Amino acid sequence: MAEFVSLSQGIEAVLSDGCSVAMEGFTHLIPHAAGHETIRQGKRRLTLIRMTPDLIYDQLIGTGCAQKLIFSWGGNPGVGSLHRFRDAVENGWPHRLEIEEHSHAAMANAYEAGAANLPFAVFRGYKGVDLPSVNPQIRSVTCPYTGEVLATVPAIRPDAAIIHALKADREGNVLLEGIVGVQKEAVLAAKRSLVTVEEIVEDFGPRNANAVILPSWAVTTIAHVPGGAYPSYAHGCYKRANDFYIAWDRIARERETFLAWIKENVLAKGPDAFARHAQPQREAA
Amino acid sequence: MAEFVSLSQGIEAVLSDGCSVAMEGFTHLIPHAAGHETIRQGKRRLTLIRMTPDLIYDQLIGTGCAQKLIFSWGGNPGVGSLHRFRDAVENGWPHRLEIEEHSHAAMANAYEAGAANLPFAVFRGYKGVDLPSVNPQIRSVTCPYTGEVLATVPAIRPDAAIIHALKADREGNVLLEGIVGVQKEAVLAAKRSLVTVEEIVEDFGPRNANAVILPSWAVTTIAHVPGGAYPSYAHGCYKRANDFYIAWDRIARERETFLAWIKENVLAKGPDAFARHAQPQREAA
Amino acid sequence: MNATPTEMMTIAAARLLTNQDVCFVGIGAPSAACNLARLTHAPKITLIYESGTLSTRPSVLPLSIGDGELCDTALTTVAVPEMFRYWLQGGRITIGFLGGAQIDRFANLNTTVVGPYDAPKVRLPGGGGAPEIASNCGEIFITMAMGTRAFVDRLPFITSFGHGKGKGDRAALGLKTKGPTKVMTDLCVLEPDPQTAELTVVSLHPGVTREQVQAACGWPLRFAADVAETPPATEQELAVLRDLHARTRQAHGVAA
Amino acid sequence: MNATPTEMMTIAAARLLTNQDVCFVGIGAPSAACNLARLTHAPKITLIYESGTLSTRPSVLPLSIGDGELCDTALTTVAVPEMFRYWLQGGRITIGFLGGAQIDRFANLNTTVVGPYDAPKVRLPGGGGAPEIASNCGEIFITMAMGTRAFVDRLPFITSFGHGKGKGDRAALGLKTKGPTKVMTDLCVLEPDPQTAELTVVSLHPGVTREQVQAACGWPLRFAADVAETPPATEQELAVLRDLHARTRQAHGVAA
Repeated sequence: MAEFVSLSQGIEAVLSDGCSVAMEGFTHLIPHAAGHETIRQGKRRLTLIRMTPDLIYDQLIGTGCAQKLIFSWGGNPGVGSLHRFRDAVENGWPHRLEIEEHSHAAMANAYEAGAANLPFAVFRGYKGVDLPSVNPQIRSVTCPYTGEVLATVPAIRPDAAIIHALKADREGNVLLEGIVGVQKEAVLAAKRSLVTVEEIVEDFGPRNANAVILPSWAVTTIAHVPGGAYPSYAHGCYKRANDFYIAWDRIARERETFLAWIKENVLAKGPDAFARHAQPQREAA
Repeated sequence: MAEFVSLSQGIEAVLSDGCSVAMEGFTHLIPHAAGHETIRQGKRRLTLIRMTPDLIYDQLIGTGCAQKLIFSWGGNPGVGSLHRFRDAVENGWPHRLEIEEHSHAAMANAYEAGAANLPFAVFRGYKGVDLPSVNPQIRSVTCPYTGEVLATVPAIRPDAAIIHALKADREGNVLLEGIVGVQKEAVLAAKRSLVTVEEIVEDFGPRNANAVILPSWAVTTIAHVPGGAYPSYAHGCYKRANDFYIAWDRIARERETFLAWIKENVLAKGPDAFARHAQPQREAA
Repeated sequence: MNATPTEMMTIAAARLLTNQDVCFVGIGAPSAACNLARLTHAPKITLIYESGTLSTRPSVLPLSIGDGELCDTALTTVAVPEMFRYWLQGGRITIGFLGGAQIDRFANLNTTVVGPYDAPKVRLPGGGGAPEIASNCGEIFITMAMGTRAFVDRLPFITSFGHGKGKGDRAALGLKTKGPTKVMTDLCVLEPDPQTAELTVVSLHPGVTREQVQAACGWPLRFAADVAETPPATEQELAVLRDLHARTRQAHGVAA
Repeated sequence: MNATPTEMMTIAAARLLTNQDVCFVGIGAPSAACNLARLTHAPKITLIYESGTLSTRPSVLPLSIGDGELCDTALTTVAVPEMFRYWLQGGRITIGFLGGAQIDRFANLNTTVVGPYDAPKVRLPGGGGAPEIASNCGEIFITMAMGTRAFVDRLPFITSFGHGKGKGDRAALGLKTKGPTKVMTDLCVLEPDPQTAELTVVSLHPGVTREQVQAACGWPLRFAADVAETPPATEQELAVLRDLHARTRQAHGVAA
């Protein structure tokens, strides 16, 4: 059964130096508060797994938490580059970053295979492109019926998965709704998991019979962190802070401004700093 | 875009002699009215695909529509044997029935692979059992990363899929809820599809963001057949007619009683006969 | 008030279950046993039916694996491919219940055919979920009424793998799960012998003799050094079980 | 009122879309083009974003592939593995939109690196959904602003496959989809030559000369025998597009 913990307890419980972690959330429900706590706890040599590294991994990479990145699209959506990711890959700052690069289809299939306890996934992909020549993990199998050669990717089986969700109930079941991405697969594929949630309710109440729910017995720890997805969003709670995504381009472009921002907004703060983002927002004029 | 048709037009549109068809519904939402119409139209040499052949295929087999059955569990749930299925396999009545037998896990994976447009599915199964020795379609692949040998099954890609659903909207989108089985996969895996529905509504209205919906452009034809799942059930509309499942054992045990029942209840009736089952039922005393 | 043999089988199975278990439940005795456990000593037990219902809490016993009651009382209901991929193959089920038409001394099961596969004397329903339940659940509990046509010396067909031809056969196939650890019958409880994996009588239900058990089994049965007597059904166990069956009859209009 | 070059690119793309199309939409010009089509001549066009939103009808343009607006106005939203397996690989998408940092004369695209992969001069975001969009959609429309750093003689890295080294290369890889059939730029529209698959200018936007187009391209451009003039933007097209952008700015507080 999932255990209710504080965010700092949750990160301590699921992460250790050198482990692999998937912090997932496809635009929606990105677990930013958990990323900040990881930085505060000074975790090192992490293998970071995520389809879209996004701001959350830009911060972890720039603060030196990461040894390796497994990913499929490393940009600031709608804005441009992830400057800390680029600085690590292009200049080795703050240290060399090993990368294992896939396509979205490959990563999505790899999470699905991980959740299904399979060692690999099969899909029709990578035809005619250069990625297989630089990533030896991209291999193939031959269909035993048709002879067609299909691409394979190793299943993603992280030591830990961290996601943000809308609600948990008192028993520790977790409800997702909206753009659900690969979060359920990430949790099921991982050895242990931390779910930060906007809200803890007595009972989910009347709902669609096929609602996306992770049962308590499939989750390790749950921490109540309202606003914990900011600047990503929580459907029905608060909107994506597009202005912050744009501002991040300036903040992260230079090492100094980045480090100053981390010092002020991550190291000097705690999970409670996220709560104000959970307040209903004014519509932009 | 899905076309709205009568049930008889729908069966004519998606089935032809010699084609393969998956009529799916896992206990819930079994398309019985469509099965009856198939018998009335006298379709022949069908390859019938279904995880649990159930009463619906017992009727099609007993009336001589089937050449081959692809299945994973051929019983009358909670009651016992499917006598028409047994009579065909054990005694070749009304003619020889070819069978291709899998496990549920294999069939579920095979539908999933069909929906995903893959030629085969990989799963961890059939360890130490005899089925692979009598079904040459059960093969294996070796994981290119771990060397583990895993079972494979050919994807199910039927000529037609037929399912029953709760609602369609005016645009021809189809809503499922409750025990959804492999119905969505069956429709997506098939070349053409017929969905019989309890109700046609203007709009589905407010709903869970992740409701199980087949978009109009993924469905071929839709027929309005209230009660069309009877003696199976439609969640929130009417309950499973357990007494009929029990009665079927007596009806189908002998060829004569079976044929008399078919004559009276299928050949002499039309789809409208199902409408009375859609009426709210008394709770059994 | 004495338990019938079938009630005793169900009660013996229910006693093995705990609040920590996640059970893959089949219709019939397994469903009765799991729900009896839930309504007595294991209120937090997690029940899963292969129709996709996760953490379900039916108030009456379902007649089929996909009754509406299971969905109505479930935490959520997933599609069947997901059930077999993420939940069963995913290794998240601690206990799977199985039964069958026939069992052999190493707890292999047949639910496929009697006679040759291509020209069967009796065509049984087939494996359904059983082959992968048998291999992917943490351990397997079997419930079956005894009789010489059911407990047979040699299976015509292995539908679900138990312990093969004896100790070590599961490991040789790469299986990491325990396989059948208990067989609850209407007469006794059997367990695989720790050395050989052969089914061995470990307890006799109240009033049952060794001779009765042997007479209902198609191979020479082994008995444990200390054969216990299964503790008789308590009043509470019987009352809750009979009440569950009564409610089920009332709801369905038929016996469960 | 004249269209800007970027507006002309978007409008030229929108005109190609019909009510029958099922489009896999990316952020930026593709999203603007698809929604412009939906708000003008193709109200029933089906739009899909890779975040899982099926048949979505946003009233403002999303800033990311997973904006709440897309989910709020979708028929339903599926998990990302399902999106890539059932819908994209499933072969249900008629048109995929792609862009990229660089394109070559056979419409192959690079969005991965400039310079060597292991020691890149510029590390670009990578492929994301593009490699399998390029192979699994019925056909591909590319929208890209021209320039000699974007339209290059030789790609350092092929992220998404277009026509390889020319006609027949797709078929040789077993691809049954058409690949890129149109490239809409800010200056002109190009199509693969039916014989060679080399990109060929088929129409110039109003006021644009052949010399301007050649100057913005890193290889010697081929022009079709009959180079048309792209019909100028109509007042309706421009009004709807600008209104869409204005609403988007108002909703997001920033430019889309």
